[in-house]
Parts: sequence; structure tokens; C-alpha cells
Amino acid sequence: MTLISMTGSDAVRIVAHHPIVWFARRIFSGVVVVWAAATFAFLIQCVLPGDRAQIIINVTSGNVGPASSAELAAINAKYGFDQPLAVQYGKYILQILHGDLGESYQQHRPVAAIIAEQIGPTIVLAIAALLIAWLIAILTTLFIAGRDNIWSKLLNDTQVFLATVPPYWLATILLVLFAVKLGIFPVIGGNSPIGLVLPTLALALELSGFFGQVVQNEFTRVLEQPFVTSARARGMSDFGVRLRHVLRHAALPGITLSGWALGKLLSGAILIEVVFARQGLGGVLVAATSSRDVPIVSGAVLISAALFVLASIIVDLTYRVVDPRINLT
Amino acid sequence: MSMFAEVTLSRPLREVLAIVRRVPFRIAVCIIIFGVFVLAAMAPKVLQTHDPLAIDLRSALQSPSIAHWFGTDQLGRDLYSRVVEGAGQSLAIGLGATALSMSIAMVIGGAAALSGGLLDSILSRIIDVLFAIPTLLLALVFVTVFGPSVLTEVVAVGIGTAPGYARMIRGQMLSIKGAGYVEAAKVLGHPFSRIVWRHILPNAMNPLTAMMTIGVGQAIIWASGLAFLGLGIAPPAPEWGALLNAGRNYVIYAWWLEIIPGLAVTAFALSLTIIGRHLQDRLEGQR
Amino acid sequence: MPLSNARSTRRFTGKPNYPARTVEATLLVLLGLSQLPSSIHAQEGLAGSVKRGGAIRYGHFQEPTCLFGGWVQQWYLQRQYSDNLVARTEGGNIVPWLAESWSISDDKKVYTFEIKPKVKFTDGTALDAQAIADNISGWLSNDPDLRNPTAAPYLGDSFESATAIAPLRLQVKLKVPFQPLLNVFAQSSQGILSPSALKRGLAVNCENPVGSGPFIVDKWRHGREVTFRRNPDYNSAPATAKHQGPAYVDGITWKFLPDQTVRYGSLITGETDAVYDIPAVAWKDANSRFSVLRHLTGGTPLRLALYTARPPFDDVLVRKAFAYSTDRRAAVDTSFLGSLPFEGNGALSQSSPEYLPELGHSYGYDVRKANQLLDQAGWTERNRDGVRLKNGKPLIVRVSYSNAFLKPDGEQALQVIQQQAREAGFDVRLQPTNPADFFAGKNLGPDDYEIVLLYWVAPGAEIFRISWKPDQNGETNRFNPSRYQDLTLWDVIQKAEQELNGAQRTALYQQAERKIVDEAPVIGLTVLDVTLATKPNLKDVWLDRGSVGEPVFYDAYFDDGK
Amino acid sequence: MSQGSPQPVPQQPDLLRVESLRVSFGRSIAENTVVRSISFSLRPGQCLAIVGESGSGKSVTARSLIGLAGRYANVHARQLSFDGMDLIGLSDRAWRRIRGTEIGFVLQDALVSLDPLRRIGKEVGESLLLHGAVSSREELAQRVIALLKLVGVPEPETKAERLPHQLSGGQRQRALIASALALDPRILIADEPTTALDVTAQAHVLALLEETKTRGKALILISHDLAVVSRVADEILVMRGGEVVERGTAAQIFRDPRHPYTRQLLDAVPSGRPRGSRLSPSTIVRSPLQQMQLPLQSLPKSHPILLEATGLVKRFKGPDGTLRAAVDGVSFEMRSGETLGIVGESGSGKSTMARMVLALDEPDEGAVQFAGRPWTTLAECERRARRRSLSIIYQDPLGSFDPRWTVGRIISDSLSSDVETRRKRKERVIELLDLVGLSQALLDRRPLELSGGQRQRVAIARAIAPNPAVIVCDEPVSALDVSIQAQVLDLLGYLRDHLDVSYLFISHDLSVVRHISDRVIVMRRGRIVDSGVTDEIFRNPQSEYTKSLIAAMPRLVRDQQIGHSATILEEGIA
Repeated sequence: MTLISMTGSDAVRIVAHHPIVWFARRIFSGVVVVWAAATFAFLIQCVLPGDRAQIIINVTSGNVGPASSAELAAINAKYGFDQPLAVQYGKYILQILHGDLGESYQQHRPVAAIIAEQIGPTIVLAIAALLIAWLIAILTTLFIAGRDNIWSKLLNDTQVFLATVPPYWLATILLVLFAVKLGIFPVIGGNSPIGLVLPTLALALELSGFFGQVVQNEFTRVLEQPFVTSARARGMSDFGVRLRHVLRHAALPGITLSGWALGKLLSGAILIEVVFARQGLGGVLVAATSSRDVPIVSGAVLISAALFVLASIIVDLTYRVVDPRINLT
Repeated sequence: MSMFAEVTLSRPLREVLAIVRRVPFRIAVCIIIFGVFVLAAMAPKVLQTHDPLAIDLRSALQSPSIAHWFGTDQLGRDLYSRVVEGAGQSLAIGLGATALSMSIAMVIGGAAALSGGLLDSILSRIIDVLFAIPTLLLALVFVTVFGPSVLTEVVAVGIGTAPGYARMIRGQMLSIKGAGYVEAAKVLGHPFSRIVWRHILPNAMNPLTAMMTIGVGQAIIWASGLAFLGLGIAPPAPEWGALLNAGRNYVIYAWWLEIIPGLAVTAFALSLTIIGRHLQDRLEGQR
Repeated sequence: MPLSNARSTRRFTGKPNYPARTVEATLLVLLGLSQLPSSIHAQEGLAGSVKRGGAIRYGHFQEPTCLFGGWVQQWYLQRQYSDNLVARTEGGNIVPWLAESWSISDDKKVYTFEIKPKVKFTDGTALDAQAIADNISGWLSNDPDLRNPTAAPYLGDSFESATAIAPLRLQVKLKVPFQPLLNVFAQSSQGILSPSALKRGLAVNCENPVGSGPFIVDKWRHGREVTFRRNPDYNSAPATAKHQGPAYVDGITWKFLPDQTVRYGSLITGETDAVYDIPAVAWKDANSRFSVLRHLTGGTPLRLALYTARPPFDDVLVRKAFAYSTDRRAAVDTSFLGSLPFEGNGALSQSSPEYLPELGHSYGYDVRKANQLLDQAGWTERNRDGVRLKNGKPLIVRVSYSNAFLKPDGEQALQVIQQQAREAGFDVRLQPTNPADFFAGKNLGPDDYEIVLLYWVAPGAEIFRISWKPDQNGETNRFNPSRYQDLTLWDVIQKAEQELNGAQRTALYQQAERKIVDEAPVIGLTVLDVTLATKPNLKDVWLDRGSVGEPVFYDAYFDDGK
Repeated sequence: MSQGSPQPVPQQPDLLRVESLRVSFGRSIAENTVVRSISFSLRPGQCLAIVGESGSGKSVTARSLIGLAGRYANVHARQLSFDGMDLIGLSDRAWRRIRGTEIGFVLQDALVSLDPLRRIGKEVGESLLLHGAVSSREELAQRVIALLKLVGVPEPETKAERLPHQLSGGQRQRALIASALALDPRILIADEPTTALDVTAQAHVLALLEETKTRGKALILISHDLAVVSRVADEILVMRGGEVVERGTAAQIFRDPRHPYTRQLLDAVPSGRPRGSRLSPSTIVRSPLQQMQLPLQSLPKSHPILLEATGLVKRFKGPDGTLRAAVDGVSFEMRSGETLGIVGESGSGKSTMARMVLALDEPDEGAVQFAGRPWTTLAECERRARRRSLSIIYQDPLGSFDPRWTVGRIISDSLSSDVETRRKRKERVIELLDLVGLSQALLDRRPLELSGGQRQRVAIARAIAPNPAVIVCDEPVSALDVSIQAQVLDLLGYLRDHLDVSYLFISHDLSVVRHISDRVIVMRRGRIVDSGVTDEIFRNPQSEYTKSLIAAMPRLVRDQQIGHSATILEEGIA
């Protein structure tokens, strides 16, 4: 659990320059990250052991065994594998700038198109899970956390449990129990809201465990802060204090965590999508991985890095909204 | 530095004893669970009731019973014995991956924190980039490139989880680097290398111990996730992820084949997590 | 290596060919006749009583990367929207489809087809002899957009030209006789596509191919489903169909559900009307709750190919010993829970017409015999673990396989074999390999394995050509992992291929079959099947026998029992 | 009944009565009783001060009065009533009606006592909203601004829109008081209201509290600082270990303290004592120095220059990205054997300067010479050998110790490498512990296991271990209770007198600096505004700033009585 690393995260606590300067810097460093990810993605394709042309031919034809040199030459020429690495790299970067992530070895379609059509459901799933996780974490914290009773302890234990339980296993159980056996939810969710329930829960429960722990920790800590006592001394009720003062503070590390959560959600979504046989990046990636379709995998790397950058900018902005100290310095 | 060695040596012992006496019930339970799994990993024969690989076609797909505590799989193999057998490999994968990822993280995060300046910027950026790629995706990348095997699984999970640790180590070391006692040592004229060895590394290790404990559990979960996707180690090795992956196909008709290995993974990771968090609290309380 | 596969995860397909066994000259007469009555019969017989409408929700296993092409997964789809030149019956007869009749020249090199009139592709293009000739020429051209990876390897050596000698008369010329030609034409991957649509390029055609079949591709939602709608003007059903004219149902929602729990679960909960590939564990349950269709594929069985070019399996005694040492029947029965039969005939699967049933029981479990043979072969010593030694070398058998060609159930069977063979002194080591590595040749090099597990689906014995063609002119036959080279066997096979007389050809093939089983370069394990479970109210779904048993929804209708 | 109150204002009945208040934590009362049997009463216009060091139970007492003693607290009292209303066993809802409306509560350090994420105006107006005292948003805004005006926050309209950290400490504290005063409560309880403030701000806040009192509010003032209290309090309770050890009017207490603890507290306040005199009971330094092998003081009469800073400038990047000089052209010299005090409010650049002297920060301009040789301009490796000649004592000793190390190892680590054998080192460590008044039983302890005073002593032992020429003392007593502070100051004075060491003594506390320094530098915004011999500076400050600092210094009313005049005392009581 990366809990600790996150609560101490330096990413967000950049104390602030002028907002526009800040934003520009943020974008710039985002671009650097994406560029580096692109380089990484390119390198993956290069270090693939074995001859890339050979793999492309065999994957396409379904054959095993060495292809003729003429066939290899044709493929090498088509994909430019015969050029120096620097040239290939330059072309790759240039292509990316044009929104072209290369072509799938297996599907012979542009990777950008493949990812574009699959990423929608994945993002919907991830965001739904994020929201649900937040909702669970906040509601439970608001009502239960920091009280000296059994529920509070139970909540704590539940959160640790949820954060630990393998999500794909939980998903399988949810699927069999609630869909196949009880028939409450559809087995094939598709993209309908009702079909989204089980996969979202499977993803969100784990995340809510993480969020819950972080939010609850902070919540309990803030509950003892002098300004909370101040508020109580003004005659504010316990719930009022929790809602108006404490929650906002407790949300801050949770917000920071959301950027990290995106990565976690994407990881989780890959597994969950496979369990539920859902449309999405997961199935495509797993298929691509087992057939060495590197352009898809490296395209996904690039896209998720870009998404991460985008998400962390959103997280930072949100953080600034919730914590005006940063904005107004 | 080594003065009063006799005194300082006995200290840890006393502390250990003191800690043992103060162990709360739930931690004790977790330690026992953990102990059982370690025993299973080190000496599976002690715990097994059957040969984990012995095929007994007549008792295929039996639900849990007195003869077969966790039931049997399609080939009549005793699931309990298989779960016990799998502990070793799973534990090895978890430890290996965590060790690897900690090493990488120590090198990158540590170098970044200690060097500062340009190198720090570059290394931090590298960490950022790796951090920007979801763990499982990073792991998939390595499986794509090197093909599935135990080694790939360890490397994939190790590298996949490294950026998080690297970030943490960097932060940890930076804060220790800025701590009063480091400055105090500098004022005493100690060279930086000595400060690193005597102050920064040992103090950074404390929280890392806790993180590693938790990390082993998480690594096992990631690794079994890969296996779950069919990208892990192949049967007949009863590695937990492989059991989970195989069990998935039977879950409608033979629930135990999926539920029980999952419970094993969860129990193991959970006990490690709780122990780790306990350690974390203790070690933090100490500073 | 031959693979083809029906249910494996990734299809690397099989492009084997299945030249059907021959259509004999006599057959041709039958064909001409049979076509007419059957269609009339079908139309009249059913039209009144069948309920129309409704869309079939079908849960399939794997999603292909293109809606047509050489991979088996593509055949399943292509069967729904395109028509073939000819069709093949369950009994292995070639019957009319787009070709109403045909004739074969005396030198067996010229085929002349009479094409069904008034057939149109669903984009309006006329389906005439020229369109078919364009298709066939395209398959064998080097244009990557048109080349057909299934047809090309079969016909590459023999094909000369395809021309429209009249608007509705197609002539195919061969350089050398090739009896399995019509079988090749009957495979779904050789479905005829609109030449004008093909001009749009591969990318568009993959998404939205245009044929003349009973259904029209509506939309492909990648990762989820393909939707088909009924072709209202359909008038070219094959002679194997149960009716003529448009399909009864409005369309098909062809869902991709790779997870078997989800797939089968969706049938249980009624979210699908039919699913592909019933899990072994659910086999009994499925038979009691649903209608189950099964097609055992022809061609090779799922078999162990023993590397015969070096020790230990260069010695036929050791090969046989290995076969005797394993109770493969028990392994199959338990692993597949009765959903698949044991196949002891390593040469040919039991659904092939040339199959010799007596060979299906070859090499029954007999440890004593195995030990005897091994002693005879000089593997007399044993080491501490009980593994036999010869000249100090242990009897290690590495088995390479990939889950691309083997379901988990099959993997379990291997584990049983592994355990059994140990008794006779074999140290069996499993080398599971992921599909990508398998393609890249991992664990398949000359020194990498003693046994590899593979199969190749074909209608029948024409598969021998693929499996046993010896290395020639420095070109290795990459589809022969046994490396078993036998020129006399090859002679027999070639003779069979050029023999249009059915009985004689069958005799020749069976001669080859006996030889293969006797030399034991391959040891049978089981067959591959295509299974389909449908809800009881969905009637008249059938599996196409022309290639791999694609489900055919053309005749299907919902009978709600009112 | 307030037995000790000599200032009866007969027509005013008691607002608050507390009799035998006892507060404990935990299940069993015997367990952890924090407050035992406290009684007092309070009338309008009266100020009661509760004085004590940390752990004396004063804050818990204050919080019990508004029912916020804490979740695990057990509060018992024979009587606890407000304006005739019994407060014992009040429901939470009933408490809420009293809090804010009848009793206002001000905590220390407004930076954390105001919600750091909410704007000042919102915080101030919160009670108004909670108790439904306003009907419209406009009215709320007006009331908030009026309140801020009342407590003397300048530009209340703009400040209301600010966040707490954007205000100065004094303004913040006043805003906090404003929020407590919003509903015009009859009692105001202020818990350490000036503790974190600079002297000038402190003076302002005290003035505000006084003024509140004169408006007829009853005031309970909690403080550790007798000097602060002496100005406002009518009656004082001195608490120690949960009990009241002495009570009386301010005048009585200061003039004639009866309890030894009270006396000890009074003695410990440096501002009330002659410079350099003992501040603590004289049992602290036990061993006669002559028995040790420490170099005895041999103060050279020539007083050579030990440290010389010329034109030091250090700039930092501000939050807006612009460079701001934290130290701006500071030059000074320090002679061997003398103690140079550097005084300034927070942000004056004094700590930055100390760091440059220690060569921990490199000056942007200027340089420091040490013992006549270059110092800051050296490369770190050249400097290392001489580093042990300069030691440091931090404000927070805990942070300056490696938490894993034992006291023995910490001090030993600081010994010069000349001491070679392990045995000798151990002997030296024990000597040093002895010298700073610690038992050798502490050798094996870790920093966390020590009390605050012990820690600072260990820090001092570590600082003198390498026989340094200069010890930089960076706010060494600021975090300590007065009595501990007195002991530490005494120890420092003692060591200076007996060892050959000079102090660069940095503090925000004028009285402390005055007490220990030979010469003083006054810094403000990175510049030196005044410097000279201590007595000169305090008697005759040159700059206006120094004058205002000295004027704002809280001092015991007794000072004036004993030393100079009684004016302040009278002011304070009036």
C-alpha cells in the first residue's frame, strides 16, 4: 500500500506560483512525462526479443516456424525496421504528434483506433468506480470514523480487508453470486447502468478501502485539531464539525490519492474487464500481451501515461479548489 | 561509535521481548497465520495430508470433506495440499518481487534524494514516468517482451511496483536528509558518506521494513493477478495465481476451487498487511 | 505445425486444408439432382409453421481481428454473411450452393461450374461467374488485401486459373490434378465476397465485409459484439440448408465472451440464446438443460507428435513403449469429464471418412509391454528416481504445448500422462508455452522437445499431405513436428490425392493410415469438438460440416411453444 | 465562592462557580487524574488567570468549563454552574447553546485554531450563523466586519476575505478573539492567547484582552507566562500537577509569593532578575569542575576576534517566485569569550544568519571568517576538520538526535577523534553528562525517552563535547517551560564561565537575550537595526524599533515595583 508514499506526496504540494505560471509548468512537465513514456514505449518495441518481422508474419498467418527472407524483407521495409534506430525513433515521435500510434501487428488496424474504441468503456468503469469509492469512503468516514465505538473499529478492519482482497477474485465471486446464481444483475453487463454495477463495485470496493484508510486517518487526526475545538467552542454540533470543518481537510490526502488511484483503477479495470468479459482495454491488452502485439501494449502505455498526466493536473486543480491556501499565496 | 557495545547489543533483545509482551491479540493472530504460511512454504510436507500432485481420478471434484479439507480438483488432487504446496512459490514470488522492487527503488529513489540537483530532477522524472504507467500495464509490458515465466512474473511485478516505492523512498530520504540530526552530524564535520550510512539509510529503513512487509502481500496479489490473466506460471505448479486461474473455469460447479485459493491469498496478504501496519505504527511512534 | 483449432484460444490457424475427399465423378451427377429437390422440399416443408422474427443472442468465445480471413474464428463469422461455391454434407458429400452443378474434365484438371442465377451481393453487385473468378484469383494472388491464407497453401501448387467463360459459367483450371479442390471451396473462409466491396481495401472490408449470405453485417462493436441483420433478398441457400429464401430470424447479436463462466453463465440466466464451447465441467448440466450440438472435427486428432529424428524417439520401440505406458483413455475421460471421446488413432480423427475404427484402440494401456519394449530398446537401467537410463542418459521426455492448442482440461490430461509414464521409467517434463512464444518458435526448435502437442482440423485424410510431405529441395515441412520422413508413405498419399475413385482413394489413404499408426510418430489422444448449447426454444440451429462446424443460424427460429 | 478575591464588586453576582473540579482520563478515576479539586468563581469584569507549566492541568480545567474536556475525560465537580445554571451533566445540545453565546473560548496559536481552509470572515461569522443571530447574508457580513473592527484588525473588509495564514500572527489571534466575541458572551476564556506571538503582537493582544475586560466581560486567562498574566489578571491561580498551589491577587502573588513553586516560577523569569544571576534553585550543577579534565577557562584579556561576518546577504525565493533577502548586508564581529546575543522577531533573518555562520548555508554575498581564517569561502572538505570548533544547540533537541541512537552514542559521536579508546570515550561521555547535570543512568536511553529539559541538556553536552570555541545557540530555550528554561540558562551561563567557549545566542525573547548576552544585535527584516553592549541597548536603545520591542516586552509587574516604578503594576490592575 502505497498509502504512506501518497500522504507524503510531493506532487501536489508544490506551493504555488502564479496560477498561470504554475499551469504552464504543469503542462510542460506533463509533456515531458508523456514524451518520456513515448520513448519508453518505443524502447519496448525495440527490445522485443526475436525478430519483429518474424513475429508479425507468424502472428498474422497463424504459422510457426521461420519465414522466407523475402517475406521478412517486405515486412521490414513496410514497418521501417531496416532503418537506423534513431530514424525509427524520430519517425515514431513524429507519428505520435500526428496522433498515429502505429499499427497492430495482429489486427492490422491503427493502434490509435483500437485504443480509442476500447478506452471509452474502461474510462467509464474507472470513473464510476472512483466516484463510488469516494462516496463509500466519505459517507462511512463522515458517520463512523473517529468515534470510539465498535462500528469505527469494524470500519477500520473492513477497509483494510477491502484494500487487501484481490479484486479479480472478489469480482468472480460477485459475478457468480449476484449474476449467475441469484440473477440480480446481468451476467453480460454491456454498457448499461445496471450492468455496470458489479464491475464497478468490484473495482470500487478495493479502492474505497484505500481511500477510506487515508481519509479516515486524516479525519481522525484533524478531529483533534485546535480549530475543531474552536468550532465546537462556538457551539457547533459534532456532525456540523465533521461536515463543515473536518471532512474538507480529510479529503485532501484522498484527492492526492485519486491521481494514483487512476493507475490502480486502470490496472484493476484490466482484470475486472476480463472477469466480466466486458468491452474495454483489458481484453485487448491481454490478447495483445499473449500474442506479443507490442504496438498495442506500447500504445496503451503512452495513452495511460497521458491520462495519468491529465488526471494529475485535474487532481492538482481540484486540490487547489479545496485547499485555497495554495491558490492565494 | 561503537562504544557501549555490550549495552547496545542487549537492547534489541530487551526491546523484542517488550514488544512481544505488548503484541495485541489481532496481531498475534496475524503472526500465527503468517507463521503457518511460512511453515507451508518451508516445509510443506509437514502440513500436507496428500501428495499435491497425486492424481486420483476416482475422487475428482469432491467438495470439502474430512478426507479432503478443501475438496479436490478435476483430477482428484487434494486442494488443501495444493494450496499448502503453492505457498512456497507464491511466497518466493512475493519476496523476490518485493526485494527487486525495493532494490530498484532504493537505487533510483535513494540516488535522487541524496544527490539533489539535476540528477534528482532527472531521476524524479523517470520515477514520474514509470509511476504514470499503471502497475499491471507495466507488468504486461514485461510479459509481452519476455514472455511468461516465474522470472518474468517476479521482474514484472518488481518493476511494476518499484515507482511507488521509489517515490516513497525519495520522500523518506529527503525528509531524513533535512532532519536536524543530519545537520547536527554535518556540523560535527562528518563526511556525507558517513552521514548517509550512519543516519540516513538506517533511519530510512525503518518505515521501509513495514512497507516491505505489506509489499510482499501486495506483490503476491499482483503476481496472482498476472497468473489470473493466464500470463503467469503454468500448471501443474500449484502457485496460488495458477490455482485461481484454473479455478475460475469451475467456479459455477465447484466453487471451492476458486474461493479457497482466493481466501488463502487474502488471508496471507491480510496478515502481512496488518502486521506491516502494526510495525509501521510502532516504528513511527519511535521516532 | 498444423494447428487449427477450433476452440483454442488463439487461433493460429489453421489453414489446413481439407480437401475433401474426393468428389467422385459419379457424385457429380448426384449433386446436380439433389440440389433441386432439397430446396423445394425445404421451402415448402417449413414455411408455414415457422415463427419468424426475433434476434438470436449468441455468445462466442474469441473475437477475431477481421471479419473474414484464414483464422478459424473468422470462419465462424464469415459463414453467416457469405456463400460458398459448394457445400459439404455431414456424410462428406459435396453438394451445390452457389454452383448449381459442375463437371470435371477427364484429365481431372478442368472444373466447370454452372452458377446459380439472380444471386446478388448485399451491396447490389451481381454474383456471377466473373465475381467468383475474381475472388478465386484474388485468393491466390500476392495482393495482401485479397490473398486467402487458407486457400493459397492448398491450391498454390496446382492452381492455374479461374475464368468466367460465360456470365454464369465458371472454369477453374489446374496444373496438376488435385482432388480436394471442392472441399477447399466448401470451407467458409472461401466464402465469396463482393468484388466491388473488396475494392474498398482490407481495413474497410474487415469491419464491414459484403457477401451474399443470409445475414448482413450491421455493426462490429469491437470488444463486444457483431450485429447481423437478416438479408431480406436471400435466395442462395446451400443444398444442406433446411429451407430456402430469407432467414427466419431478424438478426444475430454475436457477442464475444471469452470468459467461460460469463459465457455459459449468460446462457443459464437467459441473457444469450446460444453459446459456443460448453465447459467440460458443465457438460452434463448443459445436456440436461439445453439442446447441445457437437461436431467432432476431422483431420488429425489432438495428438502427441514424437520427435523421431533423434533419441530417444528415433527408435520405434521407444515410441510404442511411450504409447503403451500411458492410460490416455482414462486421462481423457476424466479430464474432459466425458465431453470428449478418447482417440487412439494418431493418424486421423474418428469423424474423417477414411478413419479405421480398429486403429482407434491402438496402444492400449499396458505397462508390462512398455517395459518390455524399453528393455528391448536398451533402456535397461534405472536411476534412483526410477527413470530409465541408456548409456547413462536418462529417459527424459519434454512435452511442448501451448494453451493456444489446448484447453485447461487438456492440460490436465497431460498431467495425468506425465504421472503414468513415470511408472515405465519416462521422466516427462511439461513445457507449457504461451501462444506468442509458440509462434516465435520457443520450445519448438530441433533440440527443444521430444513431444509436441498439436492438431490440425480438416475434413479427412487430405491432411496427410500437410503432415507427412517430406522435406524437399532443402525446404523443410514445417508442419511435421515429428520429423518423420517416409518416402513410401508420401508416395501412397500422393497417389490417393490424384485418385478420383472414392473406394480406391480411401483404400490408399487407409494404407497410409495404418502405416502411420504402426510407426507411431504420432500418438492419438482425443479429438477436437465444436460444441454449441442452445436454449430449448431456439430450433434448427446446425453446425456446418464443410469446415470446422460453424453454427448456422439461417434455419433457426424461436419456437415459444404456443 | 472566591475566597481569595480581595476586590469585591459586591453588586455583581458570580457568573461562574467552580467547586472541587476534578478531571480524569480513562476508565478508572485513580488512573490518570489531571485536575484535582479546583475551586474558583468569576464575576463580570474580573480576570482570573490560571498559570502553570505544561502538564499542570490548566488547559483541561479551561476546557472543562465549556464541556470540551475531551472524549475520554471524566469531569466531576461539587459545583459547576454558570449564572446559576448547573452545568454538570448537561446534554450536548444544551452545552451547544452555551458555547459561543454565553462563554467564548479562544485557543492559542490562531494559525491552527482557525480552520486553515476557511476565510477569516467565515470563521468569525460561524457562531452568528450557528446560533441564528443573523437573518441575511448582508447582515452577517456587516456583523463580521464590525467584529473585526472591534478587535482592531486593520482593513477588516479585505481581511475578512483572507485565509488565516495570510494574516500576521497578531491579526490572526485578534480574529480568533473576534470569533469568540461574536455573540457577546459574558465569559471569555483564553487559553495561551499570546504564546506563539512576537512581543509586539503579544502586547496588542494583551491590550485587547484588557479592553474586553473593561467592557465588563469576565475573563479567564490561561498561561504559562507570569509576565503575560501579570498585566491583565485580577486573581491568579498557580497550578502544578493538577492542583492549585497558590492563589491570590496579582499583587499578592508577585509581591509575596508564599509557595516555593510560585517563587521558583517568579525567579525563573529572566526579565525580573539581574543579568547573569541564577534563575533556578542552585542544585542543578553538581560536580565541582576542578575534578574534571575539562580545559578551564583561561579568558585571554586581549579578546581576539573569533568570528567576523562581513556584508552577509542571503536571498530566498519567495512563494511568488521573486527573490527576497532573508539576510541583507549583515556585518558583525564576535570576540573570544563573549556572548553575542542576536534578537529579532520571527522572519528577521536571525536563524538564517546562524546557519551561514555555521557554514550550513552559503552566503550569496559576504563571508564569515573564523579565528582569523576564511570559513564560509572554504570548500566543505577543507572545512570539515575545523567544524568541531563550532557547535550548535537547537531549539528542538529531539529533532537533532538520531532517534535510534542512545544518549551515550550521541554524545560519544561528537567527541573529538583524539579520544581513542572506547573506555576513555565512555569516561568522557559520563563526565560530560555529569557536567550538564545528568545521571549516567541516561546513557542507554533514547531521545524519545527523555524529558524536554533532559534533551536540551544532552544537546548541550553534545555541543561542548568537541571543545568548541563557539557554540551557536539557536533559540535554545524557546520550547521549554520557564523553570526548565531557567535551569538551562543557568547551565549555559555556568559553562561559559568555566569553559573556554563563546556563545552566539539567538532568541526572539528579549529578556532571555538580555539575561545572558554581553553584547546584543537587534535584527529586523534581515538587517541590523541596533547593536551594542547589552545594558546600553536596553537602557538606551537607538532605533525606534528596538524601543518599541523593549516597550512591548512583558514584564512582571514586580519589576517595576522592585526595580523602578510601580506604574505598570497600577496600570495592569486598574
